[in-house]
Amino acid sequence: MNTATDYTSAEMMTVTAARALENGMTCFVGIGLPSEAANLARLTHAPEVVLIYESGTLQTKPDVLPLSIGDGELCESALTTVSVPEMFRYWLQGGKVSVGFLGTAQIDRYANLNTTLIGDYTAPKVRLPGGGGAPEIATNAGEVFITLKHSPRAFVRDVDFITTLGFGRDGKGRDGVPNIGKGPTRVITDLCVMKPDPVDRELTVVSLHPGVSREQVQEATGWDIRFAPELAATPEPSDHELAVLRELKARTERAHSGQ
Amino acid sequence: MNTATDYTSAEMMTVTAARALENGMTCFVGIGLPSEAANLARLTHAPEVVLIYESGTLQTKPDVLPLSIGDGELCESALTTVSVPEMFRYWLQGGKVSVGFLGTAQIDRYANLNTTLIGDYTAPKVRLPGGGGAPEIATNAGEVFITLKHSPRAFVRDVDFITTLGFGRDGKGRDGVPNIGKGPTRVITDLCVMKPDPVDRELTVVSLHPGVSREQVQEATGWDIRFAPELAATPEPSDHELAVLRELKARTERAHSGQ
Amino acid sequence: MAEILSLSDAVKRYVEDGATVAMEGFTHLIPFAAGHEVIRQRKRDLTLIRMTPDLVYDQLIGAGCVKKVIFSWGGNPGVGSLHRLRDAVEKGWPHQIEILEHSHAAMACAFEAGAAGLPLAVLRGYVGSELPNVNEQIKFIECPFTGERLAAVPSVRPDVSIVHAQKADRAGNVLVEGIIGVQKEAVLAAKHAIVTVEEIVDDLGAHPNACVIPGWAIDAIAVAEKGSLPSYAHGYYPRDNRFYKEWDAIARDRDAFTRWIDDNIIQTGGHA
Amino acid sequence: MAEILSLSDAVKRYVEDGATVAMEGFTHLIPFAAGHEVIRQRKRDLTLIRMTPDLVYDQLIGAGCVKKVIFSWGGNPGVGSLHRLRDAVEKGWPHQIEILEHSHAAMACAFEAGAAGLPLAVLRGYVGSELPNVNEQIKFIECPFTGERLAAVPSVRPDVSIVHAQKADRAGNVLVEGIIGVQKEAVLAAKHAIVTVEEIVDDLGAHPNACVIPGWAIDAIAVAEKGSLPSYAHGYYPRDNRFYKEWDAIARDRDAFTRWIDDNIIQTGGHA
Repeated sequence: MNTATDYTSAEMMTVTAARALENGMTCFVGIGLPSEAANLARLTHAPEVVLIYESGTLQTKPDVLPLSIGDGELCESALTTVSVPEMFRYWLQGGKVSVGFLGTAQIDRYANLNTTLIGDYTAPKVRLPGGGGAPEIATNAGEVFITLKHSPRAFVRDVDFITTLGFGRDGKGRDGVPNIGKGPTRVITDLCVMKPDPVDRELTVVSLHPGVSREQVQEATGWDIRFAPELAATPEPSDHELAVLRELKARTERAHSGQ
Repeated sequence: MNTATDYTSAEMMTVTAARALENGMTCFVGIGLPSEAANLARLTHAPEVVLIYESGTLQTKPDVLPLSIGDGELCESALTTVSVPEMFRYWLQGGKVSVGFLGTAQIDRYANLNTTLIGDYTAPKVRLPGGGGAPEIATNAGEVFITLKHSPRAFVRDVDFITTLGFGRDGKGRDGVPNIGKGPTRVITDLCVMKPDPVDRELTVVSLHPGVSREQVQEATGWDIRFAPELAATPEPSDHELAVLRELKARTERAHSGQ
Repeated sequence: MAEILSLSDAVKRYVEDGATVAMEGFTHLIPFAAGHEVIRQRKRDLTLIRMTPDLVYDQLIGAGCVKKVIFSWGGNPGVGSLHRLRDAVEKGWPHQIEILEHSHAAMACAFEAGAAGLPLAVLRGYVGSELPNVNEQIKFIECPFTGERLAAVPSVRPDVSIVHAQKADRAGNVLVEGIIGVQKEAVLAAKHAIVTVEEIVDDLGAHPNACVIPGWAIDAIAVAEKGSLPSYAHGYYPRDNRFYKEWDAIARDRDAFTRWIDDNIIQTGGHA
Repeated sequence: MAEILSLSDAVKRYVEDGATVAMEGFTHLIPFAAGHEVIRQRKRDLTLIRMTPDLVYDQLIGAGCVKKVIFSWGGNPGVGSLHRLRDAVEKGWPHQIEILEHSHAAMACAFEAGAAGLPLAVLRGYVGSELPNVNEQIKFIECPFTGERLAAVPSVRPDVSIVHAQKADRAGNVLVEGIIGVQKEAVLAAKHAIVTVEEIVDDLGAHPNACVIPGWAIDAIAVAEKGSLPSYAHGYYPRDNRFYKEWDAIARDRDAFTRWIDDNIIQTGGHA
C-alpha cells in the first residue's frame, strides 16, 4: 500500500478514524465526521462493518454520505429499517452494538461530551442541539470512538455540561455501574489520537499525526495535555484510502447539489 | 326478518352472542365460541366490526373460522399483522379495544373466570391450559362479553382460581382501580343472557332463550341464580342469521377436513 | 373512525390554542404542510413535542405559536443550528419559550410507552448525564428483581399528534413506509390524530407486516400532496437538501424569517 | 455472525443439558424439526420457555427432556389439552416437572424487555388475577409519576432461542413473514440463537420494513424443509389441522405416545 504525500489534516483525521473500525464490528454511527469515517472504513478495509443509524436503518450501505441521519439513501441501502423505539431498545440497549461512533461540540479531559449548551443552563450563551442519541450510545455500546477537530474551544478542561458520559467529572463515572460499556476508548482528531489513561481515565495522546508537534496539540487543547511515554506516529493515509475518500466526497457533493 | 323455528340451543347461543357486538366496535376475539359469534356478527349486522386476534392479526376477515388463534387465514385476511408484544402493548393495553370476547372453563357469580385448574394449585385435579390473553383482555378492554355453555360444572359459586378478574371474590374487585375497563357486561349461554347487578355485581339472568325455563337455568347453575324483575325473552335467530352461521360452519368444516 | 377532511378543517377541529401537539417524522415524512397550516391559523401557546424539532418547529417557534418545546435534538440536520429555536431560548424572540429536553432513547421510549397506554417508560439511560439535573421529569427506579437503577420518564401522550404518510385507503387506513420513526407511536399515544397523506388510493398494496395504521385509530386524514417537503416521502420525492442549507441564512435573520413566513405560508392561504 | 450448520450440529453445539431454551412461534412457524432434534439428542433438565407450549413442548415433556416449563397458555389450540403436559403436572410422568405460568401479555412484555436488554418488563396487568399468588416472579411497582400500581415481571433471557423462519440469505440474514409472534424478540433476548429455515436464497426480496433479523444477531442457521409442520409456514405450506386433532388421541395414552416418538422421531435419525 503506497502512502500518500499530499493530503489535508481533515483527510488524515477521517482516514485514522476509519482505521479504528474493524471488519465485522457493528457500529452505531453519528452523523457528520463519524459517518464519513465509518463509510470510508466500509469502502476500504472493513467491507463487512455493520453500520447502524439511529433513524432505524440497520446494516446500511449508502453510496453517498447522508446529509441528515435519516436520508432516503440510508433506508434504500439498508438490510431493513425498524422504528426508532425499536432501534434504541432492541439494537442499542439490547447490546447489539459493539461501537458507538460520535462527534461532539465540547469534550473534556475525561472524555465527557457536551452538545447541550455553552454557558449556564438557564441563560445559555450558545444553545447547542442537545443530546440526541449520544447519552445512551455512550453507555449502551460496547465502546465509543469519538472524532472531532482539535481546538481549544472544543477541548476544554471541564465541559460546561455533561450531556454524554465519558468517565465523569472525576474519571470514576463508570466504576461500579452495572451493564455499562467501556466508554470512550479513543478520540481521533486532525492532530492526534488520544486514549483514556488505563488508571485515572484522563485523555492521553498516544499517537501524533505526521508533521504534528506536541506543542501544536497542547495549543489546541484547553488543559495540560498528557502524552504517552511511548508516543507513536500515526500511519499516513494510503493512496487507496485517499482515492476512495475523495471519490466518496465527490459523489456526495454531486448528489446533494443536484437537488 | 323472519325468525326461524328450527335451530339448536348452540345456534341460539352463537346468534345471541353475535348480536351483542355492534357495528364499528373493535373486538379482541377469543378462539372458539367467541370467534364464531364475532365472525357471525361481521357477516350479518356488523360488517364493520373490527376483529383482532392475539396472534397479531389486526382487522381480520377470515372466510372460515380459525381452528387456532394463529391460523394462516387470519393473517391473509387481516389489514396488517403485528408482533405479539405490539398486539398486547399498543392495541390492547393502549386502549384501542372496545370489547374483549372471551370463553372460559369456569365462571362464578361475580363473573370471575378460571382457566387455570380444577382443585388445588399444587396438586391439581385437572390442569387447564392457563390464562393466555384473558387476564389483561378482561382489564384493558373497554368491556367484556363472555360466552359459554351453561352447566353446573362451569357455573360455580366461587371459581377454584381467579385466572381472570370479573368483579373479584366480593364483587368489588374493580372499585377504585385506575385505568380499568368496565369488566364483564354480559354473559351469553345456550340458556340465557346474564348481566352483573349494577350495585353488587352478582350475575343476574336478564333474558331467557325461547323455551327455556327458570328451573332449567337454576339446574345448570351452581349457586342460587338471580333473575331480573323484568325478565326478557331473548329474540329468536332469524332465518338469515341461521343460514349465514350454518354456511360459515360448513365452509369451516370443509376447509379443515380438507387438510 | 378516520374522517377525510381538508387540512385546514382538520387543524381547525383538533388543534386548540394551548394544546400539546406532537408532529413527528424522523427526518423522513415530516408534516410540513400541517405545520404551515398551524402557523396560518395563528395557533398560540402550543406545547410542541418532537424528537428532532427540525425546520418545522423552527418555523412554528419563530411564528410565535409556541410556549414550550419538548425535544431531544434541536438542530438543522447536517447544516447547523435552528436559529429561531436559539433566538427564542437565548434572546426571547418573539417571546421566551420553555424547553424540556431528553435524549433520543428516552423520548423514543416515552412515545412507545404512550402508545402502550403506560404512564411511564423505563430504560437503561441517562447514566452519568447531567440532563436529569435540568429535567425534573427524569427519575430513577430500582428494579425489583435485580436492584439495578433504571431511568424512568413519563410517557408521551399528546392532545393531538400529526404525522405525514405515503397513502391512505378510502377507509382511512394509512401506510407508512421507509424510515417510520415514531409515527405510529405518536398516533397511538395521542388523544386525537391527524394524518396527512400524499394520496388516497383504493388499495394500499401493503405486505403482510407493513406499518399500517388502521383508520379507526385516526381522527382525520387530509390529503397534502408534497406535504412533507423539504423533507421527503420514500417512493414519492427526495429530500430537498438544498432548502435545508438555504434555511440557515433565512432563519438567522428575524426580518428575513418574517418575510419568508409571510411570503411562503401566510400569503399562500393554504396553497403553499 | 450466523454460521450455516446442520440442525443436528446446531443443537449439539448450543443446547446443553440444563439450559433455558425458548422455542418460539405463535401458532405459526413453530420450530418442530428443531424440537424433534432436541428429543433425538436426549437433552435433559431443560427449562423451556414458550407462550403457547403447543404440541412441540408436549412432545419434549413426554420424552423426558424437561425440568420446568414457563408458559402462558398450555393447550392444543382448538382441540383441547396437552395430555403430556397434564400427565407430567398431574401425575408426574415421566417425572414431575415444575411450571411457572404467566399471562400472554406479561410473557410478550417479558420477551420484549429481554430483547431490549432490560431486567424487567412493566405492564398494566394481573389486576385481580390470582396468578401473582402462585408465581413469585410477578411483582408490583409504583409509577414514580402517577403513583399507579403496575405489574413487573423479569425479562426473558434464554440461554438459547430457537425459531423457524421462511428463508435466510447466504449471509445468514433471516426473513420472518406473516404471524411473527415473538420470534424476533426471542432471538434478540437470547445468549445464542438458532434459526431453522425452509430455504436459503440469494436475495430475501424483503420490503423496506420487513421483519428481517440480521445474520450477526444469530449464531446458527439450519435448513429444515417443512421444519414447522404440523404448524405452518406462510407462503410455503398450510397448518396440518388434522394432525393437531389426531395428536389428542396419541398423547392421551403413554404407550401410544412413546411409540409415536419412537417411530416418528427416534427411528428417523434426523430425517423426519
